Amino acid sequence: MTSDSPRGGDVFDIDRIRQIVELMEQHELSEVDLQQADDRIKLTRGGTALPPAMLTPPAPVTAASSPTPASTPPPSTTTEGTDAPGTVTINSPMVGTFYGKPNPESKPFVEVGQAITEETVVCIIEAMKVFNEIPAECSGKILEVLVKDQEPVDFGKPLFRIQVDG
Amino acid sequence: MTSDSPRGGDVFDIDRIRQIVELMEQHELSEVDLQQADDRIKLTRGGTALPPAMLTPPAPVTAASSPTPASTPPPSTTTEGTDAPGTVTINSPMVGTFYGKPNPESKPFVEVGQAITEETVVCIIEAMKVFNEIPAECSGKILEVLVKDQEPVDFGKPLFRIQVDG
Amino acid sequence: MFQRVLIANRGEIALRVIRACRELGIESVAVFSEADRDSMHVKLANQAFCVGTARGADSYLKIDQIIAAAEVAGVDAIHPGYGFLAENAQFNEVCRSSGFEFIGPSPTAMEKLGDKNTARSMAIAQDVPVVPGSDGLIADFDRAESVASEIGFPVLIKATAGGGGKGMRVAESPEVLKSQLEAARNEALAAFGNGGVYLEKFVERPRHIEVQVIADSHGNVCHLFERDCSVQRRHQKLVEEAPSPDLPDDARKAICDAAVRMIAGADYVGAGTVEFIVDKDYRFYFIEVNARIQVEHPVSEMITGVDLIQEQIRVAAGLPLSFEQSSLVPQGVAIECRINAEDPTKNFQPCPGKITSMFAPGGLGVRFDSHATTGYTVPPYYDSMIGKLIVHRPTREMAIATMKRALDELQVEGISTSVAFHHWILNNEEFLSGSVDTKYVDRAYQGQS
Amino acid sequence: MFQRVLIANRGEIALRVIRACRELGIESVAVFSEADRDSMHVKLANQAFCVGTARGADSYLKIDQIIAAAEVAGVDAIHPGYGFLAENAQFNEVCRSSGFEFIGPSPTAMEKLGDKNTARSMAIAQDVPVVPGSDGLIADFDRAESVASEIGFPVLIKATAGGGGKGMRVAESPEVLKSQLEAARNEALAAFGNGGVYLEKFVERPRHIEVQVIADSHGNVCHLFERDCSVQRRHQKLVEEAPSPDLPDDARKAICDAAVRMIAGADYVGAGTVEFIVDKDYRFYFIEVNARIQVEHPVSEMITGVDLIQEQIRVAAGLPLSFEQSSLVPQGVAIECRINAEDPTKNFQPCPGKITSMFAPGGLGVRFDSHATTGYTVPPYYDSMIGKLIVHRPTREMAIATMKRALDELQVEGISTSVAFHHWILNNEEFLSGSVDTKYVDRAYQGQS
Repeated sequence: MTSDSPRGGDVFDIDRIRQIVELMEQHELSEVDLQQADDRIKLTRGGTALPPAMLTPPAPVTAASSPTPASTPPPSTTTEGTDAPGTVTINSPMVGTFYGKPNPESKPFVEVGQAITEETVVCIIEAMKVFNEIPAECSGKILEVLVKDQEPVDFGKPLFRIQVDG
Repeated sequence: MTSDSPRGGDVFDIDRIRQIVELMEQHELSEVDLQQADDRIKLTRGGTALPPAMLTPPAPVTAASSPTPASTPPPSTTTEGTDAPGTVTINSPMVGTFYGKPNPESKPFVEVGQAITEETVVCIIEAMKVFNEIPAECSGKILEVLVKDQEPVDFGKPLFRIQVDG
Repeated sequence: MFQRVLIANRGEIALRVIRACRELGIESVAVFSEADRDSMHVKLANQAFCVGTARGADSYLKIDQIIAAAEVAGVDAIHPGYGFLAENAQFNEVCRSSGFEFIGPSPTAMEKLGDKNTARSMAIAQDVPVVPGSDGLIADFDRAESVASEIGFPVLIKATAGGGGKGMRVAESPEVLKSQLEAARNEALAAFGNGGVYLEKFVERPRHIEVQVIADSHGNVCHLFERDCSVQRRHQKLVEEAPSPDLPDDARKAICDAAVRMIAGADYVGAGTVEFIVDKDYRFYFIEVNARIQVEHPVSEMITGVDLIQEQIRVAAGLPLSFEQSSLVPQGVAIECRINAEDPTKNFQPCPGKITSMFAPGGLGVRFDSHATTGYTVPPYYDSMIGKLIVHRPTREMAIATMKRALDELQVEGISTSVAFHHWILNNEEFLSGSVDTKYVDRAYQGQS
Repeated sequence: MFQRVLIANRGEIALRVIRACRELGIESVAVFSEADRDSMHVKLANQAFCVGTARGADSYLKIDQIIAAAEVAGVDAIHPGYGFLAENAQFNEVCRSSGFEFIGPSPTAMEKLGDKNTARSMAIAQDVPVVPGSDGLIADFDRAESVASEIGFPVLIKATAGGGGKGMRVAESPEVLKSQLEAARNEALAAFGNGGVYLEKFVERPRHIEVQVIADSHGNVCHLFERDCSVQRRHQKLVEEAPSPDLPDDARKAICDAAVRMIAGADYVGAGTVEFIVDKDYRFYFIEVNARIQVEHPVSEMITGVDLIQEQIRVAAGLPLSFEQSSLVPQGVAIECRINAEDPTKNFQPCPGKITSMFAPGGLGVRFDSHATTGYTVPPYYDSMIGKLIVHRPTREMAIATMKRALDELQVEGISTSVAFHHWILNNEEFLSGSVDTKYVDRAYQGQS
């Protein structure tokens, strides 16, 4: 689930470590653990880590079909630490099967590079025989599709990475 | 413990390790753990992460009656991290009962402020009906008596704090 | 037998069901809320699906999300555990209509037994003694007055949809009957959206004794003897034991047989508990049936050696029970202490938070069922139980000694637990003599350690 | 009864004794080396004394320091556990002469049974079958040759002071007798400072079956049935179970009775184990007596419900056993897997180090005796066992299923453990059929997972 992995290269790079440590200090982080394949950077400060409940969860961008509009955190919480500023993810508002296309023959709802508005339907998630159209709920550009067609997804699963406008 | 020791050659780069340690001290990191493929650097400050055997033990100053002369670490290991430089502790070489005086009526073997030589008997530890005279094994000045008369002591228990000569 | 089972629950009971599945060679599928992402039941299951945000209403109670997970995972059956959806007849129905076996009784049996008033009538029909009272709901005050004078004061006013003490009132005398009746009605209406209440004789100093029963679809109904759950605080069980420390053999036989009759007459398949109150003369009265597995089921497992969760799964799959009544010979004494993240010195106020260090007790006769471990954070969203400490020894005296040392051994740092209460009760004369009634703790315990 | 007991040991057995003391209301006093300062037995004891530096020879084997601690703490008795000083007759003697009860047999009994040759003569005197061989030491090669030809090849050459396979050699034929004899002598001399060896018939495909016995000072000698410890690697036990998976009732009765005769004839007070090898026709031969508690004692506790450590303490205090032979009825099947900090894929190479995260298994039928927990560092100075996983279920099939899932559940991160080996053996046909002999693992296991 953690998406903050080093951009490859030499994990022993002191400058990067210093930057991370300064980040930790100024942001009161108790631990940083970065890994990618065999690469790993883990830094710990002081004693206990924050309880998960207090960590920012991977939360859904509010969607019409969201089961929990009330408890949906603000969109900003879907910004990912290591991403360039202004990028968010659209997360699944439900458990189900992801469909990138309206039907097997037709082309995908959206493709990488495509501009989207809040109303743009980005995919369908099928659950209990119901096909739920998922609107983007934000406007910008598709940077990446994070799941494969017909892949099972659960609540909060990141589906698309978006470069938001402005 | 072998898993804690880096294998790759350049992982041993002292400069880098020193830099990391400086970062840790200056930023109060408790642990740094870096690995890449088989390479790994893991540094931990404080806590219990170091195996006890690798910690500086409260070890006995060699005494004639020491049960373990062979395994007795050098006196330097009795220097306590928190002490001013040049102070050491004389630790109990055995389990027993501490006596600060040769007998209830007489005055203590040594008192705070008193100068001692390596041969000075600083106390008696009674074990199995045997009264073992404990020599200072170092020369200097008594700064503090750390145990009460007739207090039970176990192996390695600090008995006196000493300001060593020179 | 099933290939794959989804567990619609969390915490220690999710772990308990995973254990049973593994031993039966069944794959387990967990569901979890975002607050439980790092929880042990998620780690130990073969698959796990996040079904919503932290609050139970947004995750573990989301029927559509759980069914969707069951479909995506392709399971054969769903185990509801206890609490959450375990006694929700609608969920039961949806599971079955979606093509998943529900590991529990039919929705009909669940509904009938779930309604106290219907259950009472069924008990009477099966010749199971019930507390004298209004056979049916109390329409108005006049009816209440006549019934009360007939069975005699004090009388207990109970909500027909009630549970956990809500909508329950005692009227000591005719003067307070009206006010208590209205109080009960309003409380019931608020809590259950159903203001129906009934009257019964108020049994003083009652002990809570329940019988573990399990039935298969081949007509076999067996009991696993009784549990004494009289150590309660505000109707919440804290310590349970089997067998009851004070029950003559003839009374034991009578109460167990009554429980079997009750279940046999309810067209029931699965595990269930028939609850009774017992007075000082060992007269017992039917209270209710819990149509699910219960928190305290391990004490019955310990004295019989039967794995109740495995049997639940077997009978749900249409297999017969793996044992016969005659083969069950209770061995020794088992006691369970519920370890809650609560501070007994502060009126059992819940204290969620991070467990900075934990050591689980071991040794002869000790069983510790817990999802908690060093580094686990007890979330504030769910019930506060972090584990169940169970002991099993040849005698009650030995069991108590083992429980005391296991409680000493259990180390939980970073949060408060109910251990201090358990030390108090295990050293309490009333408890040692086996004469604790269900109100005793409320009368005698004020946070002593 | 004793007021305070010192435990001259470490690790899980120190914890085990502390548990027994607590349940008996006895204060426990721990001793520890500098390497064990943060160990669980130090935390759980009422008092603890550091007795030296890390190496066993500098701490747990320091008789003078341990006695000094006993004096300072003012204990009544000393429990030696197993290993370290447990079978050291001199320590036993010093304890008693210093005024402390030694929890174990008398120095004389210990010494006599500790010498294999003397023990063999005692067995013959008690009509306990022994492996045919030289009744006494082998003076020279000629004597060896005549004995060998008399009992027939292959013959086993064993050191009289031996143990753990040291100074043990098999001579398949007359040609290799001389060379093997010398090899055994030299190895024995180096290992025990005693080159005395004897000959016996080499039993092929032997199974290791031992009988748990305990005797009080009132003339009562009881057995707690047998344990099968045939799953060994290089003479080190890895898995033990009770009862034996393949032993007819008449053979079981005969072997248990023989063990009782052996102990009854040795003027013995305390717990002990009489070890036998058993051939394919269930003929059994006496091997040796372990005059102490053993690592694998829990499997006997599980099937009998008897707390062996508490009984050890009782009889050492002069009390009679708390049970009679006739009251012991074995229940179900118990299996123990030794969890060692070893890498079975790397020839069981020990791997001490820090346990970064650990989850102890729980649930029905599971007992986990361990001093390890998250954050514990396994020191390199002592044996590598970090815990014992024990299961107890009504049948062997159930016990194996429970053990498998408990092994899956046990999570130890930061170091390697022997769990992979246990998965292999629990799925092994020979093991499942109960026909594993003491050489099987050495023949069949090459680090499979």
